Amino acid sequence: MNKVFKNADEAVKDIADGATIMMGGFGLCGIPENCIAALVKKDVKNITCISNNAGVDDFGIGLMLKNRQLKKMIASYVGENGEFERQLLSGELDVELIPQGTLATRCMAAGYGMPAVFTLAGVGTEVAAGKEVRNFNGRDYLLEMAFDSDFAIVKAWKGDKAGNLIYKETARNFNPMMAMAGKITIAEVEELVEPGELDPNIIHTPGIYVHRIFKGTGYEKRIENRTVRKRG
Amino acid sequence: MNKVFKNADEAVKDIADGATIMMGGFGLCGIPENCIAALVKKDVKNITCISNNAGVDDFGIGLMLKNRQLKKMIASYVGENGEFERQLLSGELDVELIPQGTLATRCMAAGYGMPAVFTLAGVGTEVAAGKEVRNFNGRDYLLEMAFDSDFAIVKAWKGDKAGNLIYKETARNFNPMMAMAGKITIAEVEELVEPGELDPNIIHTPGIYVHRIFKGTGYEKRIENRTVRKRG
Amino acid sequence: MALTKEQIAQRIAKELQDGYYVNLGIGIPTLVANYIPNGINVTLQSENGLLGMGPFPYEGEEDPDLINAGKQTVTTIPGSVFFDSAMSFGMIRAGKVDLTVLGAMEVSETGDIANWKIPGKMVKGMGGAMDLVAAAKNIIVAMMHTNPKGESKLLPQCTLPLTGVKCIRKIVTDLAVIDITEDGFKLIERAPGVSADEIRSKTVGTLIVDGDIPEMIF
Amino acid sequence: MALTKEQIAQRIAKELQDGYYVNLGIGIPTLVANYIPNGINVTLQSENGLLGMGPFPYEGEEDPDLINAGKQTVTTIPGSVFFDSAMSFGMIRAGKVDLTVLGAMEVSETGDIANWKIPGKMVKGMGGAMDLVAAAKNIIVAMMHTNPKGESKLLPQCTLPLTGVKCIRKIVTDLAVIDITEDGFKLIERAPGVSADEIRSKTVGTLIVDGDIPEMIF
Repeated sequence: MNKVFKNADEAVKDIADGATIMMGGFGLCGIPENCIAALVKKDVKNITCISNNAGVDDFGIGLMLKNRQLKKMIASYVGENGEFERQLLSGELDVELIPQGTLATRCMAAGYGMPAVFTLAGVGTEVAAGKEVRNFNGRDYLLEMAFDSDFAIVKAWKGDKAGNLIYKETARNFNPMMAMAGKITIAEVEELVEPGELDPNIIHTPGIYVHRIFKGTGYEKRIENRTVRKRG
Repeated sequence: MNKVFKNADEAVKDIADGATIMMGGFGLCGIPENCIAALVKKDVKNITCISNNAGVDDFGIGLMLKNRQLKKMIASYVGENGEFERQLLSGELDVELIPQGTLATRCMAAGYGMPAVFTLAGVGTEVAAGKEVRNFNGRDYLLEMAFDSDFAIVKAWKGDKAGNLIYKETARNFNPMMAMAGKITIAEVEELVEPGELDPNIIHTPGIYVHRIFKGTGYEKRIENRTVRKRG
Repeated sequence: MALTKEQIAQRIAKELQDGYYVNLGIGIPTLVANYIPNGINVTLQSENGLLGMGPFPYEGEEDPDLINAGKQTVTTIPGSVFFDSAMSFGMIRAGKVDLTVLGAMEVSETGDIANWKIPGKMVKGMGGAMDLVAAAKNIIVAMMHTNPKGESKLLPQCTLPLTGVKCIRKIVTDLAVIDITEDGFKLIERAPGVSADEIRSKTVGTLIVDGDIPEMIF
Repeated sequence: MALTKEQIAQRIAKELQDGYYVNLGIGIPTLVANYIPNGINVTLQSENGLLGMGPFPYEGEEDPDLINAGKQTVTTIPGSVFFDSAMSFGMIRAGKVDLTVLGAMEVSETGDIANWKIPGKMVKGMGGAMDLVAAAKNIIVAMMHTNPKGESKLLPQCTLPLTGVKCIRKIVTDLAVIDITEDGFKLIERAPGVSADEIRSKTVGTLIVDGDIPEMIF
């Protein structure tokens, strides 16, 4: 079975209006730039997007926001995005803010076949509203449900044609859990190699989780907060 | 803070009678041979051991059994061990058999700060006796508790002095989850290097989980079931 | 004539499809790997932490750090990947493994399976079997139709402690291919030269025989 | 005289111990990294997936794939390790991070903290703050003692939506070091030249002043 797709346009071809999509990345680091561009081009609408952040006005998921493709955003932090704020205040966009660890863990739960998980985060806050609280060993935990996502779109550094993935540095972030959690997982990679070229001992995402893979092009890798020190 | 210990004797020095110990390995593959030998020598008693298997009569955890050091064994499969059977039938040894995935997941839960997890395994069987059953999306799950272990003893291939670990091939098995789950985690490694010598992108167990590390010696790596094919 | 164990494996291998990820249990199931049809790509999962299991090593090339769930020395193939036990069972529970083949002592007409414990005998443990039967998308049982005493291993209800409930879809024995339907066991294929009547006589529990039942073709 | 932000960070750095794994929030907490005492080994955790965070890169050496939780370009050090977000918060929830330092808008005398949302203002989200405050073993808040309007940020009860309940143990402000005890805020140290009376006057809620309170020493 061939998992290799020609490009992002082919890989996202069957994503329809109303789909729920997980999107890897932390800020602009490790985001699937090619697939975002393809989704903007395809102009698919009413998307529910599960991603830690919502990009910036003119990059990342911000491009889909600008194109008014999102119905709902599930994220932990959505600052740095004026268009997001406008759509939220005007009621065009629904947003669900959840703790970052809870977001990661709800993805992980889906990938590990766990229907729900207990977490300390958010106990006693408005995040707990309507959720089951349960005490274990004297501490309260919230019951949080695994995500259910039609697609997961992730960005890796290297991948092979069997779908095995290796991420680079902190561009790993949410990508591995999302790759495990999608009903259909699409991976874009900087380098696509033959099976056997990656060391089987150091693969982050086994190919069993990856349904489609393609070699991305033209990565901009924009830096959100360039911070440097002076040379002594 | 120095995590580096001289040898297994030093690393297990404070393990006292009655302790609960997780022990990495699958069969005889990836077991902490040096620490097992040190525990036998130290002759610590009334140990509760959490490990997928119980070794064979004259190797692995079997050596501790032979020395009558175990009070209770929590495992998924304990075949291939006559002494185990004898102690079990005579009532000297208590045994709790749990599904292999449940064993792995209860370790993982401890390492991820989850007090309990829901799993499909064992629903409708005697494993479910006395456990809470809960339905999510039309399927029944058992509620299984995270393990609480005084020590976790793991075996890795390479480690650095900051405690970062890399396992080799299928000798990885339960080691990473147990490393994350122990209150005190002891790692024995075949190669101990300086921090910075391991690629930070391919480490399986971050050093934050590892409290003690030492270079093991004289690994026998006994093969339980040598199976070969004829050269064409 | 009743099938050999090799033939049971060979028949099961016909159920494999291109792109399948498959977990093969110990015993007859392991033999299925020898009959993967040409032209399709099947990846074997071993629950101790290996995807892309290769053949046994050549003598002298055994690697003690590289074994399968049966603790046999194995090899990798291009595209293999290692992972830990939590991820391994995670992928099983999450339904990523397309097919599991395993042996059984008893299977009931509602799809319950017993294969881990005989009261009064030393219990070795369930290993990964309870996880596999509870969570795999599709499970085929490979077993002899009757036990050494000649008693049917297909039953209205299992008598031995269960490994899983309502989870088996298909059984391939030395005598027959049988689907588990809402109405009970349904005979799908006969071993060459074995009559439907013989199969019925060796099966306790509802056996649906609907019209002419074809013989297996090898 | 009230402390500068750098001095608040410097004071907090005295709480660090050898072998600590520490998560530093955005703002004043980030500055703590500049004052790690000589002779002790402290490892910085960044919740986006990095343990062993190094200094900012030299100009021209920025790596877009290597950032901290504040999305700033950073570097690694010998012994650094990368991991995914689930493991990152797993290690936080499992109590492996020894100390978390973060900013706050309000802290209550029972240790509640509010630092993510102001009703009527655009909400950016809690990021990892709720996980950190719920699960870290030991949390120090670094903040100015009063808000820009001069109102105490230490209160009997928080008025803003909470980030976490009963989780803060210690507060270091520009005026004081305050422990949160069962009986309320307890003054531990004064900023040089700032009197206990001044601190009391700028603190709403119980402030325990037990005997002579020493000045901070830098």
